Amino acid sequence: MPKGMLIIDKERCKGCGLCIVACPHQVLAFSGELNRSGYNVVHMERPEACVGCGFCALTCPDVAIEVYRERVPA
Amino acid sequence: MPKGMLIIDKERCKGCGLCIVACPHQVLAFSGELNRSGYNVVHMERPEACVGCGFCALTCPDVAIEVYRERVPA
Amino acid sequence: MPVSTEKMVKVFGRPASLTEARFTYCPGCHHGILTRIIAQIIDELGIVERTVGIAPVGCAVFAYLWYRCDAIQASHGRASAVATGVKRANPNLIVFAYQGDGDFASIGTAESIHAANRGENITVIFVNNQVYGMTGGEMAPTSLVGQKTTTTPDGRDPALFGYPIRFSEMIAQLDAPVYVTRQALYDTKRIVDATKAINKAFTNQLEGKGYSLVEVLATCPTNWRMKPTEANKHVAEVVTKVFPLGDLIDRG
Amino acid sequence: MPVSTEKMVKVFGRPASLTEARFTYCPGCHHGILTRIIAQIIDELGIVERTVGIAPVGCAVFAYLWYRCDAIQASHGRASAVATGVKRANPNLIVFAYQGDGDFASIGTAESIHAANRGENITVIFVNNQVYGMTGGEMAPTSLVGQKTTTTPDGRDPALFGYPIRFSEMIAQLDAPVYVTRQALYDTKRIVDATKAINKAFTNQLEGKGYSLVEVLATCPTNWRMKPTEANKHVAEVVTKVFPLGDLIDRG
Amino acid sequence: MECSVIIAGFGGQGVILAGKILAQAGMDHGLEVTWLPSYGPEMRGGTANCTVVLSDEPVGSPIVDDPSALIAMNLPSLDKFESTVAKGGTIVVNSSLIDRAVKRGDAQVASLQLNELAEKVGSMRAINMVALGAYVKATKILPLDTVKGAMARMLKKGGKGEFVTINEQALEEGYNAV
Amino acid sequence: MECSVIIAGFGGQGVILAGKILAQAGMDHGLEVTWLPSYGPEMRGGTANCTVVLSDEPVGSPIVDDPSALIAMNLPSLDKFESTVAKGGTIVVNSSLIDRAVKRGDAQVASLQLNELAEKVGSMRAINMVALGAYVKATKILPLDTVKGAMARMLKKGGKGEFVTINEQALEEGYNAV
Amino acid sequence: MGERMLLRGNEVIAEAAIRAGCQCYFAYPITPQAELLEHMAKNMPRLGRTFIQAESEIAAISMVYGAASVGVRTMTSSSSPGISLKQEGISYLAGSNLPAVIVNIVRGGPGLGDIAPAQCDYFQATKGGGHGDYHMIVLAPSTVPEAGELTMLAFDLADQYRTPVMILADGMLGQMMEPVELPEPIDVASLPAKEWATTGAKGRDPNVILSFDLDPEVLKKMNLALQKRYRQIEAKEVRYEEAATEDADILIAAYGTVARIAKSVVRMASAEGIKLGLFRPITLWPFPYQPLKELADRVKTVLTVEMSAGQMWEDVRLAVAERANTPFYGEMGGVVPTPRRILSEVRKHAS
Amino acid sequence: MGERMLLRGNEVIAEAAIRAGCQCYFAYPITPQAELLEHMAKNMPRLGRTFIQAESEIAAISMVYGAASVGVRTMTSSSSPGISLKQEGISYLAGSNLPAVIVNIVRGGPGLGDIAPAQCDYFQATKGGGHGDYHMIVLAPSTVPEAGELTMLAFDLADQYRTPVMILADGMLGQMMEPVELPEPIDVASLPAKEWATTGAKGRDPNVILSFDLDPEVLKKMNLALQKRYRQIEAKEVRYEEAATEDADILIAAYGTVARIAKSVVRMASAEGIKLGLFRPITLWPFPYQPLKELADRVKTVLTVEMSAGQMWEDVRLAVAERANTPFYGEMGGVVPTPRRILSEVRKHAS
Ligand SMILES: Cc1ncc(C[n+]2csc(CCOP(=O)(O)OP(=O)(O)O)c2C)c(N)n1
Ligand SMILES: Cc1ncc(C[n+]2csc(CCOP(=O)(O)OP(=O)(O)O)c2C)c(N)n1
Ligand code: SF4
Ligand code: SF4
Ligand code: SF4
Ligand code: SF4
Ligand code: SF4
Ligand code: SF4
Ligand SMILES: [Mg+2]
Ligand SMILES: [Mg+2]
Repeated sequence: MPKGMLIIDKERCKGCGLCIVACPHQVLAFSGELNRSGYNVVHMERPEACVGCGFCALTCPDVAIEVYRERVPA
Repeated sequence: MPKGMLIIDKERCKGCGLCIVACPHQVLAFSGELNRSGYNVVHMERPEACVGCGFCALTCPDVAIEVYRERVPA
Repeated sequence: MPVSTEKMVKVFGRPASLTEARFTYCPGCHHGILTRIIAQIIDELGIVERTVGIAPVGCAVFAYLWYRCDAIQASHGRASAVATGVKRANPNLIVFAYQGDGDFASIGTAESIHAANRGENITVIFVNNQVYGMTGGEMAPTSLVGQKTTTTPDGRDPALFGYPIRFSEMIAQLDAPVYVTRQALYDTKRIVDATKAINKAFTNQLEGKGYSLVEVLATCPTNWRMKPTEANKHVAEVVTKVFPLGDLIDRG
Repeated sequence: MPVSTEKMVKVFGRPASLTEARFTYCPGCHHGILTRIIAQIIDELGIVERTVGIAPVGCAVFAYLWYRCDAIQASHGRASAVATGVKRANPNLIVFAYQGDGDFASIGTAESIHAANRGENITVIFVNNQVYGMTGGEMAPTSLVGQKTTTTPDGRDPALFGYPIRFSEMIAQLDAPVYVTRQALYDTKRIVDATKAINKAFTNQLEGKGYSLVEVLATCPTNWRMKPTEANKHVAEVVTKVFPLGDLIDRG
Repeated sequence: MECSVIIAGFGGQGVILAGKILAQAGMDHGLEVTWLPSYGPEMRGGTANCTVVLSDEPVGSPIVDDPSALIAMNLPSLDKFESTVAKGGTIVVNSSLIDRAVKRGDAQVASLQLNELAEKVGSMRAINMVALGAYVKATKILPLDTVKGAMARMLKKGGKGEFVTINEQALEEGYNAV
Repeated sequence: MECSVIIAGFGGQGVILAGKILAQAGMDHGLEVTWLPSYGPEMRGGTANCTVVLSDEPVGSPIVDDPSALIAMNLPSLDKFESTVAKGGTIVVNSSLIDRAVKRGDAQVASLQLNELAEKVGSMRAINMVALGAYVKATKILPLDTVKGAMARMLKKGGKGEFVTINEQALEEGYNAV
Repeated sequence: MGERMLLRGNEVIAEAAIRAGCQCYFAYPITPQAELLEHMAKNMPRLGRTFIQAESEIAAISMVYGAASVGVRTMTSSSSPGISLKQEGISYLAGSNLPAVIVNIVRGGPGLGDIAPAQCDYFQATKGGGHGDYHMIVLAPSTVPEAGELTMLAFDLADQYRTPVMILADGMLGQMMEPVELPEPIDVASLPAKEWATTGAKGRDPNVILSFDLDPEVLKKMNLALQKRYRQIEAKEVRYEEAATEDADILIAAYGTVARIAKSVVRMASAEGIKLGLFRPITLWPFPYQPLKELADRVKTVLTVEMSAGQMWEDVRLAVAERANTPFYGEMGGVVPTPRRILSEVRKHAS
Repeated sequence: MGERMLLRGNEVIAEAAIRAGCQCYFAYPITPQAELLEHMAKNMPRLGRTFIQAESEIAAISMVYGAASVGVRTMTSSSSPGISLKQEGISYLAGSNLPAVIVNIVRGGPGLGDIAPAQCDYFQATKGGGHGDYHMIVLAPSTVPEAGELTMLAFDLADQYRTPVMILADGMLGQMMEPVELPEPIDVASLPAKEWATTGAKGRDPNVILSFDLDPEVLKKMNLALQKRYRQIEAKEVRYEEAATEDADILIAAYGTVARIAKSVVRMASAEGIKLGLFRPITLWPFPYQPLKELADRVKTVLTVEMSAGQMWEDVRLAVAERANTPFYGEMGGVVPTPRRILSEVRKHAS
């Protein structure tokens, strides 16, 4: 199981690509899928590499990304 | 004969007294005479002491003073 | 995909102070990042119920739509004066003005400087994207020498139009401001730094310290005619040369 | 008494560029000294036939009456913008704007800063008397801390009204200006220095060098409620502590 | 005779330019024309549109209650304008992005895969010319050559002469697809 | 009954205050009053003046075509206002500064050396009260005591209580000089 | 009612504002209203209220916009050129439904003009000097006591209708003194709460103050709501005064300072046997069209007298609609028409 | 006449200004007139003329004041809120007798409003949004070609009467394209010299540009001179268009964009047998009162149609003076009345 996981709100994503560059683990890429506004939205191309660091979400201008991380045993 | 001499335009003088203070040789003083605007105008109290340095005129906010100086032989 | 987050903890989500409204900004525009940061700090400080945001005229004109706090839309350039009116009328409110470079540093020059000079206890966010975004890409007072805009089609010629104005440096000449800083958003580190700076700017106000100004170097991919990623690079490599990052005053 | 000057030479007379009109200033007001200095420099440079003076709103509103050059009376605070219009329309003209501290540094803040930032090839004389003379003695942005004015009857309280603004220091932050200096008129030496500074500010323009600003610390005996001589002393001993004299920029 | 068309789509689909070219072509053809765009920041990201009126007498209103045609490049555009089209009018629909049918029964509909046709020509940016070609064919409002000429002149004037050929192909592609 | 007076002089001669005191006294006396000053920078250095109207019915115009009295503290004031005074009106002239006679034959003239009288009281600044005293005597418009009372109250309110006595003397000096 | 005091118009307006509960006052100096600032500078801080000498008239009106948004009573004042600078701000106040009081102590214009009394800003005040379809309630006092009364009324009307209200006076009214009895200060705590104000979104949805919507249909609705309110104001708030109108042949239509001068003229005319009446609008907007129209049916002539080139005259003619002659006499540049001068105009029309 | 080109209203106004010899243009960006700045930014420097993007609308109008003082042809442009900010400057231009051209591409108001076309700045333009007794000549083009013609005319009228002249258009006219043939550029050298301009006091007494005199009697004289000029303009420069008025029962009174839309309505109405005419003021100030009054004698109804709450309507009613019915139909907030909507209003009054 990957350490991190994202929920990307497709309708918020504007396909700017900033998250793709911000991700230190090359997790993200354009999906080729257009949303209702006509934007090419991103998806997790390599979900297994995600560490849940949240860089992508910090960078996203449209607050389209929620980040989840492995529960660390208390 | 004094080295310097002034022509003071009484109707321009507003009796501010700045020239009196500016004069390094205590030449000037209030005359006690009021002009048409009601100002107490200055005059040369000690004309003999004037060196024609022009400090008074430089200082006069109402350009009321003309300064003349001894002709220096060419 | 939600299934797979079942056993995970949410480490980053939409700040509670943000409404559900979608931003009207162009793809990749830094206005969005900044909006999120401000909301997050309103969350962190727990002040959403006493905050009043002043929306400018500019691409951020819709700012009143994004936050769950009260908001006022100010006339162009006068956000700092409006903020003054609000804060003086009710000092318990936390007031922030959000202003573009045209708004803050051109038409609003007098209001910006004199609010700072009075040391109004407010927080001003000054978004320097070196262009008039809203109106379609005209020169801003901060536009770089040589920058092509719709009103400088051959590039900004300093002989005709002067130099990019370093407004924060001018404000830093004043006695009253407690905090004046310049930040950027072109990578994660700058985003984290900017977040801290904005937190401080709000905290100063909460503590009654006085006027704080956070200038933020931002992109306008649309009017710069760059891809968002190129625009980020441009800020990092070119813009920061003219507008160096860092604190100019910190009397906190 | 003319008799006694018969054999003498006139070493100081009314500058030719001054009209015969009497100044409307109060007794001892520095506006008068400054007006004479400017006329003298117009004489010295021989430019009266190509000079256009911009009169402000303020005690110097009548400036159009004093000089034998063309003149324009500008709306309050906008003299630098009007000067810009004149100079751009006809660059052969020598244009100077004469502005009070309320005019230049309060309502005119934006126009003052942006004319400087564009590096307009004009000469600006900025008369800092720390008060609104014309309107009866209200606080100016330059009023000193504690100074009593009609709008600060208990003295300027920086917590409410901020600090005296050092506007020339702000202008000096800009890249375009060639000459920014602060002068005074409280004694003969300062008058001579100020005269040189103003000469330079006009000469810069004649040589096409760009924007020059001469700030002049002046008195307002009437509204300061001081005798003219006391007012001079106040400038020398108190005002210059807040507004230090000297050149801030000289890129000439 | 007065014809009017609303061309509407996403910001990037070139609807504004398509309208300009149509207006220019109308003018070249000796008609009176007006061209009216949606404008301002609302265009940003969202939908853009323009209205072109062609007439053989001076154009009264440049906005029209009931356009004689609609080119809908995306779904929001069809949703917004479908009902306004005059009875018997023409609707060009980009079925690549619009997955519903036109509801009205009283209009002449040309449903085309504009995205695919543009890709076929080799440039998604030429999608507007595909649409314009289809419209011209469907309405017979102007000779295609006049439109081609107007397009070529406008692109050249804007320093984009190198795209003339591909846009000609796009116009033809659309024209032939109807 | 409506009486009006213009009080005019140099900026420093206290004409504005004299008018205020007169208006206050009129009010204390139960009359309707208006007081209207010249204002703004024109006062600076130049001449200042104010107009006071006292009436037993509501005052219509606070500016008057033909004042029933004039107090001229200097020459420019006499020059400016002499001709406006109503027939049979009163003119108080400060002959210390005015070396010409009043030209009109149809007015009651009180020509006094106001400067000297003020000096006699011991304060040039009280010259306005000397003038006011003379005016009150010449016109009998109000009892002198009412004016004194108004003066005392106004000075005290302005924090200048220490000058009440000297100003009372000045009022009397003027009153008695007519 | 308090003590009868001799006060300047400017002071009375300032003091009345304070007694009406004005919490925040922002202004920039200008003659002939300097005493208004002075009074506020002296008294507001002592009451724990806000006085700011703003950096400009634009800053002042913008501060008013902020303070009004928060729901407090707020005011600014200026004179002609300064009021011109506030036009954008006034339009914003109107568009955002904000209550505020704006005082214009009018001086001679146009441009820098002079500082003498004038009425040449009537159009600006009543028709909307700013952009867009808006109105302000415009109150025109004629005496110093009335300046106080109308100032207090202005705050009430502003709150009631959520609209900017202007006091339109002139340099003479601002500078002159008359005896006044000022009413007791109101109890600010008793004023109705403003649910719409931006006082912090605690326990409610956020409040937003704005005059903006990019969708013309929405902006139209906002405008229709404004217009509806204007119709209510027109129906309920028209104020005017009549004097000696019962059997008048001639009517003077005048407001403010000129109207008070005209009252002397009515008396003078009556002494000459001329049946002269006076119609004095107190609200310049809404203008008393209907009452004037009715009067116009009964007189031969409505002579408008103004210190302007004939601005209210247009409204008079609109009301009269050729029912009577509508001559005009005006002074300009700060010249005040004297009673005698007005009388001689009246005589021209007394047949 | 040059080539027939397809151009936007904004571009045509800019280009016409250039061809009219505009030497200096100063403006601040605002939608919907951005293309005007763009055209000037691109073309003025290449012609060796002055383009400055000013720091604000106030700076821009002040620069215009400076350039006009020097005697060159000069222009600024903006849209509603920006024009409000220029009111003090416009009043100064008028008071100082300076020729200048000001373009207002009106948008929905009040306040920030929106950017859609509107006519809600009519009062501001025609009655004087600034302080003081002044007027501007206000020209209202109805089509893109006319926008060009009237812009060129504006410069001539400004110089002839030494007055600011406003082009009052709206967002639709600014944004739309129509075919235009622009006239050839004028020969700037052929324009009459301006003896009064501040070009340097060489061989003459100093020239002074001002709107100021502290003496009311002098300021009155300055005002009387202005008013005299206004009477001349009213006598000579009234411009309007009539369409199908000969045997009309109903008249639409409309200007600008609405008037061109109304032309379609005239045709539509005629098809229905309604005798509808159109009266289109081209000069909004001076307003064509007299011709409209004469027409009003011949029709039953004058229906004013505006994109406002009824601003020109006041002038229409002033002209008509109850000679005919004067109903009103207006849209607000940037909504443009469509031909069909206007027609349905017309039908209400066609008996
Ligand atoms: C008084 C006024 N002038 C001009 C405008 C037009 N306008 C809207 S936004 C804007 C400038 C926007 O630039 P900036 O402040 O830099 O904000 P950005 O859009 O770049 O974020 C202008 C000039 C206006 N609305 N009001
Ligand atoms: C728009 C406008 N606002 C205000 C005024 C009133 N006013 C005249 S002069 C002045 C300020 C004068 O102060 P300053 O510029 O310092 O000049 P000073 O008289 O001290 O030389 C003001 C506020 C005005 N004429 N126009
Ligand atoms: S959380 Fe970190 S690792 Fe995961 S996608 Fe985002 S940036 Fe990449
Ligand atoms: S940063 Fe946000 S908007 Fe941009 S591509 Fe990634 S998810 Fe989409
Ligand atoms: S010239 Fe010099 S010495 Fe003579 S009076 Fe003047 S200051 Fe004194
Ligand atoms: S400085 Fe000038 S004005 Fe002052 S007292 Fe001397 S001569 Fe008179
Ligand atoms: S125009 Fe520029 S600043 Fe405005 S939203 Fe788009 S990218 Fe952002
Ligand atoms: S008021 Fe002050 S600044 Fe003005 S003239 Fe008098 S002394 Fe000089
Ligand atoms: Mg910007
Ligand atoms: Mg000053």
